[in-house]
Amino acid sequence: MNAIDKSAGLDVARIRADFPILDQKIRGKTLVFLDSAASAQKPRAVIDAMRIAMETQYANVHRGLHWMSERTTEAYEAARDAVAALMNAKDRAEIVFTRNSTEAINLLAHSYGRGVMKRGQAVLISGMEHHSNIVPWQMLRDSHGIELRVADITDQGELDMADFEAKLADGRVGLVAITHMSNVLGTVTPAERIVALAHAHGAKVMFDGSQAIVHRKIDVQALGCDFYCWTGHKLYGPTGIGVLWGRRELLERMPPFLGGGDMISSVTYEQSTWAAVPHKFEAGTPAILEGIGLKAAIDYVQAIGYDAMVAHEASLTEHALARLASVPGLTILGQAQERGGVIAFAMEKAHAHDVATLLDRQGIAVRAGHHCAEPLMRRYNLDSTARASFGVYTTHAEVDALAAGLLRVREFFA
Amino acid sequence: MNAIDKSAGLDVARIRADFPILDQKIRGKTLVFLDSAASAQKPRAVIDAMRIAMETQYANVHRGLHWMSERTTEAYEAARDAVAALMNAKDRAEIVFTRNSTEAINLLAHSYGRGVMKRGQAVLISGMEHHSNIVPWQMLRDSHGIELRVADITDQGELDMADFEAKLADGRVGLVAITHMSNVLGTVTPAERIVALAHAHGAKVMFDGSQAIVHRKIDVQALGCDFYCWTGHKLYGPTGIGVLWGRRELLERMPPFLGGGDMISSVTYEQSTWAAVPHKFEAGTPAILEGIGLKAAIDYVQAIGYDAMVAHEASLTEHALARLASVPGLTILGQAQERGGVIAFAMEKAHAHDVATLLDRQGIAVRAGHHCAEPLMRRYNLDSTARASFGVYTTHAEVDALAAGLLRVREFFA
Amino acid sequence: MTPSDSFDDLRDLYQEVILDHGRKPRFAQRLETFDSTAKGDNPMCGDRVQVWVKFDGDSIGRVGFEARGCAISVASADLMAETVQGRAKADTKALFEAFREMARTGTCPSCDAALAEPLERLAPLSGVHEYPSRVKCATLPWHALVAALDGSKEASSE
Amino acid sequence: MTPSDSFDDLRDLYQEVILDHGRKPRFAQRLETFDSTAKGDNPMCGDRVQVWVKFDGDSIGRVGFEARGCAISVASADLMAETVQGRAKADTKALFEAFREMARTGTCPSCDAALAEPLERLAPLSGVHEYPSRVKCATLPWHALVAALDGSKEASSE
Ligand SMILES: Cc1ncc(COP(=O)(O)O)c(C=O)c1O
Ligand SMILES: Cc1ncc(COP(=O)(O)O)c(C=O)c1O
Repeated sequence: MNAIDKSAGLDVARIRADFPILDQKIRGKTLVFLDSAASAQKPRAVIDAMRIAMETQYANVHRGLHWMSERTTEAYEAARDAVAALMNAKDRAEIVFTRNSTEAINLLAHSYGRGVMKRGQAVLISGMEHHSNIVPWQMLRDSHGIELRVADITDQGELDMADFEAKLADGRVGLVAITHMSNVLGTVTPAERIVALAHAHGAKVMFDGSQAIVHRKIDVQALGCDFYCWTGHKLYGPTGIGVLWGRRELLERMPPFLGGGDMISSVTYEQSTWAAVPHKFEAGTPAILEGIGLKAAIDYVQAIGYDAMVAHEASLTEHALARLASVPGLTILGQAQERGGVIAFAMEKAHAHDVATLLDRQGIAVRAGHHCAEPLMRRYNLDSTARASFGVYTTHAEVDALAAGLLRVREFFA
Repeated sequence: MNAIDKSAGLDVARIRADFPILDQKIRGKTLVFLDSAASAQKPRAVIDAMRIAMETQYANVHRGLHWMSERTTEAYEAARDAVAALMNAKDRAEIVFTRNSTEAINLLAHSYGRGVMKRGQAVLISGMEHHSNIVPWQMLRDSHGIELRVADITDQGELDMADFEAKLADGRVGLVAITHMSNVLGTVTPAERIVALAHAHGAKVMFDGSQAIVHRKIDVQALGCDFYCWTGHKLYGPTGIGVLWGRRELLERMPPFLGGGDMISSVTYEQSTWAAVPHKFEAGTPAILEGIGLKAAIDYVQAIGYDAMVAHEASLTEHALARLASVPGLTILGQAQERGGVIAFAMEKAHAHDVATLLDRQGIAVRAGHHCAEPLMRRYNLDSTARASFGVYTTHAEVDALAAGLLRVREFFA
Repeated sequence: MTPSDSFDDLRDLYQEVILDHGRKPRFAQRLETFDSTAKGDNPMCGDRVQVWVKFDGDSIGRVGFEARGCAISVASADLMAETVQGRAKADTKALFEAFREMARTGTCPSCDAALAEPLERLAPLSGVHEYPSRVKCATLPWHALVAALDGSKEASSE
Repeated sequence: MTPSDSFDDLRDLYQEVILDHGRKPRFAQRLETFDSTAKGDNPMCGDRVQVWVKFDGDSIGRVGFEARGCAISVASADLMAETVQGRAKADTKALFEAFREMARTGTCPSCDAALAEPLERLAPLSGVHEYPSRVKCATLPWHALVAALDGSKEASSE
C-alpha cells in the first residue's frame, strides 16, 4: 500500500483492517482480491451484526408479539429505512426486498410487465446488459407479446443515444430497462438523459444499479427514474437480499408477484386481498438476517462516505488503465468517458481462463468468462475476457501486482 | 430442566449449550422460547459456518476460477449434497434452492402450474393449509383457469379422507398440494395414503414440509411423492434459503421460473437456452452464505439424529397436552392421532394477543394470531389463537413454565 | 382477585384501568341516532371496530362503538369514547396525533399543553409502545373515529 | 524464455507439455476421411471442440480435432488424440472414466493396471483437480470423442 491510497481521503489501511478475509495467503501468495464486481467482501460490522442477531434476539418477524420478535422486526424494518435513506426514496414503503437484483427485475417483468403493460408495447434494453436484465424480458416477450428492443452501444462502449432515441420514437416503449453501470465495460450510462428521453416518449425507466450502487451515490428522486434495483452482496452486504425501489403509485398499481404469508390482508378460498406496499411484494418469511446484515453494510458505507469511495475508485481506475496499457498485447474492453472501477481485458495468444488461473497461482483473484453478458461479448467478437474490479479496500499496490502478474503470464505464454 | 429431558436419548442440557441465544433474560425473566414453529433458533455451528465463510473464503460462486470462488462453490454445492442426503433424493440435481417454502411453492405454481398443467385441470389442497400453500394456487386459478379444490378436514383436525378421495374422483386434479404437517393443529397428514390415492387418480403430489422437516425424517423416495418443499430457517438454519425437491424428469419438463444469470446455457437476443437442472431454476447470485449455513444446520441435526429428536418431541408434546388440559378454560385446537410439537390454543375470556403479551412479560415467547391460516381459523370459528411450539432445545420445565404462566394469565383476567 | 402485587410484572402494560375498561366498557354500544359512523379493520390480527358519533354543534356529543379484539383495543375504544365526549370536533385530530405519538414512543414531549388533560386520561395505554405490533390495537378505534369525522366509511389502516 | 525456475509457481498446473500441446497441437485438424464426428460445447466458458475419428477395424485409427478454448482444453484434446490412437475402441470409454477420475481428484487409485501406461501420458493434466471449474476444460474433448464412438452428434455436457 502506498501513500496514494490516502490521498483521496480514504485511509485504505484502516479500511482493510475491517475486512478479516483480506489478510491471508492464497496458494502461498498474498491475496490480491480483484473480483469485487462479482461480489464484495464483508466488513467485520456485517459479520458481527448477523452473528449478534442470531446470538441475542433472533425470531421470525411481523406479528410476533414477543420480545425477540418485536426486536427482530424493528431491526429488519430498520434496514428498509436505511435503504430508503441511502437511495433518497420519498417513502420507506417504496423499498421492496428481494433475493437479489435478478429477482427484482423478474418481479418487475412479472408484475409490471404482465400486470400493467399491454400486449404490443415494448421494453427497451441496451447492448451492454447483464443476462439478468435480458432474460426476464425475453420471457415476458415470449409469454406476453411484449416486444424486446435493444439500443446499440458504440465501439467505445457507450450507449448510442441516437439509436436509443430512435427506438423510443414510435411511442410504443412502455419501459426502458437499462444498466446504470456495465459490469463488463465499467461504463456509467447517462441516467438523467435516459430518463428525460424515455419520459418524453411515454416510457417508464428502470435502472439496473447492481454495479452503480457501489460506485455512485444514488438519489432516485434526482435521477427521476421510476424503478431502481440493486443487490446487497455487491455493496459489502450478505447474499440473499436485494432491493427494488419503485415509485409508490406505480407499486400500488402493480399486482403481487409471489403469493403466500405476509403479503396478504385477508384470505378466503374465494378471494384474497393484498397487504399494502411494500409487503404486498414480500411473500413468506423474509431474508431477516440478511436485512440486518445489509443495514450494517449501508451504515458502514455511509460512514466512509460516497465522495471518498468514488474518489478512491477514480484514482485506482486511472492508475489501472495506465498500468495495464503498459502490458504488451493487452486490450481493454470499452473506453467510456464516464466509467467505474471495473476493467475487462483480453490478452493476445492467451485465453482468458488461462490468464485467470495463472493470476490465481500468484494470489491474484480476477474473474474470467462472459460475465453473464454474452450478447455484449459477441458485440466485440469475443467469447470471454478476464476482469479486474475494485472495492473500497483495493490498493494501488494491488493494481501494480495485477500488472506485474499479467506481464509474467504474457512471458509464460510467449 | 429435569431428568425426563434425558430419557429420550437426547441430552437437552448439552444441546442448549449449543444455542447461545437461549441463555438470557427477557424483561428480567428467564427466556422460555416456544416459537420454534415460526422460526427456530440457530446453533453455534450455523453461526460459525457463516462467519467463517465471510472471514476466510467468501466469493461469488460458479465460474470464479480463483481459489476463494472455487472453495465457496464447493461449500455451496456441498449444501445441495447435504439436502439430497437428508431427504434421500435420488439425485442431487433434484434439489432446487429457493428463498423459502413460499417461493418454492410459487415456483411450482408458475413453472408446473402455468408451464405443464392445462386449463381445466385442478389443484387440490386441504382445509388446513398455510397461506403460502393457498394464495399461489389462487393466483394460478385466476390467471390460468386452473380450478382450486379444497379437501375438508374433520373436527379433530385430520384430513377427511373420504372428501379427499371424492375430490380426486373425476380425474381432473393434476396436482395435490398439501401440508405434511399443519403449523396450527400439529397434525401430520397420512402422506403415503395421499400419494397412493393421488397417483391412482393421475395427480402428482407436492408436500409442504415446512413443519414436517423439523419433526420427521423425510425420505422422498419412500413417500413416493413428486415434489417436496421446506424452509431452512425452521430447521435451525439461516433465513433466506428454502428447498424445492422434485423428481428429475418433472423438473426437466418444467420451464424456468426466474430468468437471469446462472440459469442459462446461452443467451442471444433472439433466444436463450437453459442450464441443466437444478441451475435452470436458480437465477442470479444464489443465497451462498445461507447455503453454507444450511449445510451446518443439517449436519447438526443429523448428528443429533431424527430418532432422538422425534422421541424428545413426542415426549414434550404428550407432557404439554396433559399440562395444558389442567388450565381451566383453555381449548386446544385439533386432536389428531399423528401430531407434532405444535399446539394452538384459545383461552376463554382472554384474547390470544393479550395472552401472548402477558406470557411475554413472564419471559415466555409464543405466537398469536391467525398463523397465516385464516381459512383454518374460520373453520373453527376463531379469529386467532396462541401457539406454543417446540424445538430440540425445549425442556419439559419450559412446558411447565408455560402452563404456570397461563394459569397466571387466567387469574389475571378473572 | 389475588393481591395486586403478585401481578406486578404483568401490570405495567395491563394497568387496572385497562383491564377494567377492557372487561366492562361503558361505551360499547351502537348509537340509536347518530350523525356518522365508520369501521376500522386490522386484518393482520383480526381486530375489528365500528364507531358511531352523534354531534352536538361543533362538538362531539356522544360516541359508541362495537369492537371485536383484544383488551387493549377495547379499552382504547372505551377510553377514547370517554375522552372525546364533549370536545370540539376540530381538536380531535390533534388529540389523535398526540395519542398516536404517545402509543408509539411512550410520551409526547412536543404535544400541545392544551392536550395535557385528555392525554393524561389516555396515558394508561402508553405502555404499548414497548410492543410495536400492538400499537395498532390501541390506535385502531381512533382511526375509525377520525374516518367518521371525515365522513369516510372505512378507516385507512396504518 | 526466462529460465523455468522463475515460473515454478505457475508450472504445477501448466506443465511444459501442456503449454507445448496447447500452443502447437499435433492433431488439430479436420480429417479428410472419417467414420464419425461429434461436437462438444461448454457454454459456461465458451469452449467448443469437434472431434473426427477414423477407425481401423476395432481400433481407433486416427483422431483429429478443432478446438476453440483455453490451453488446457486444446492440450487435453491433443494428448487425447495422441493417446487413443491405435487403442481398441472398446477400451476408450474405460480410459475416459479413468482420466475423468484423475482430472477430478488428481489420481485414480482404483484404475485398472492396464490403463497405467496411457494414464501416465495424460498425467500432466491431473493438476486441474485443484480447479473444479476447469475440470470440464480437460474432459470436454473426451466427451466429444465418446459421443463420436457412440454415434451421437453432440456430447452431453456434464
Ligand atoms: C406449513 C407451513 N407452510 C409454509 C410456511 C412458509 O414458510 P416460509 O415463510 O419460510 O416461506 C410455513 C411457515 O411459516 C409453514 O408452517
Ligand atoms: C449489472 C448487473 N446486473 C445484474 C446483476 C445480477 O446481480 P445478482 O446476481 O445479485 O442478482 C449483476 C451482478 O452479477 C450485475 O453486475
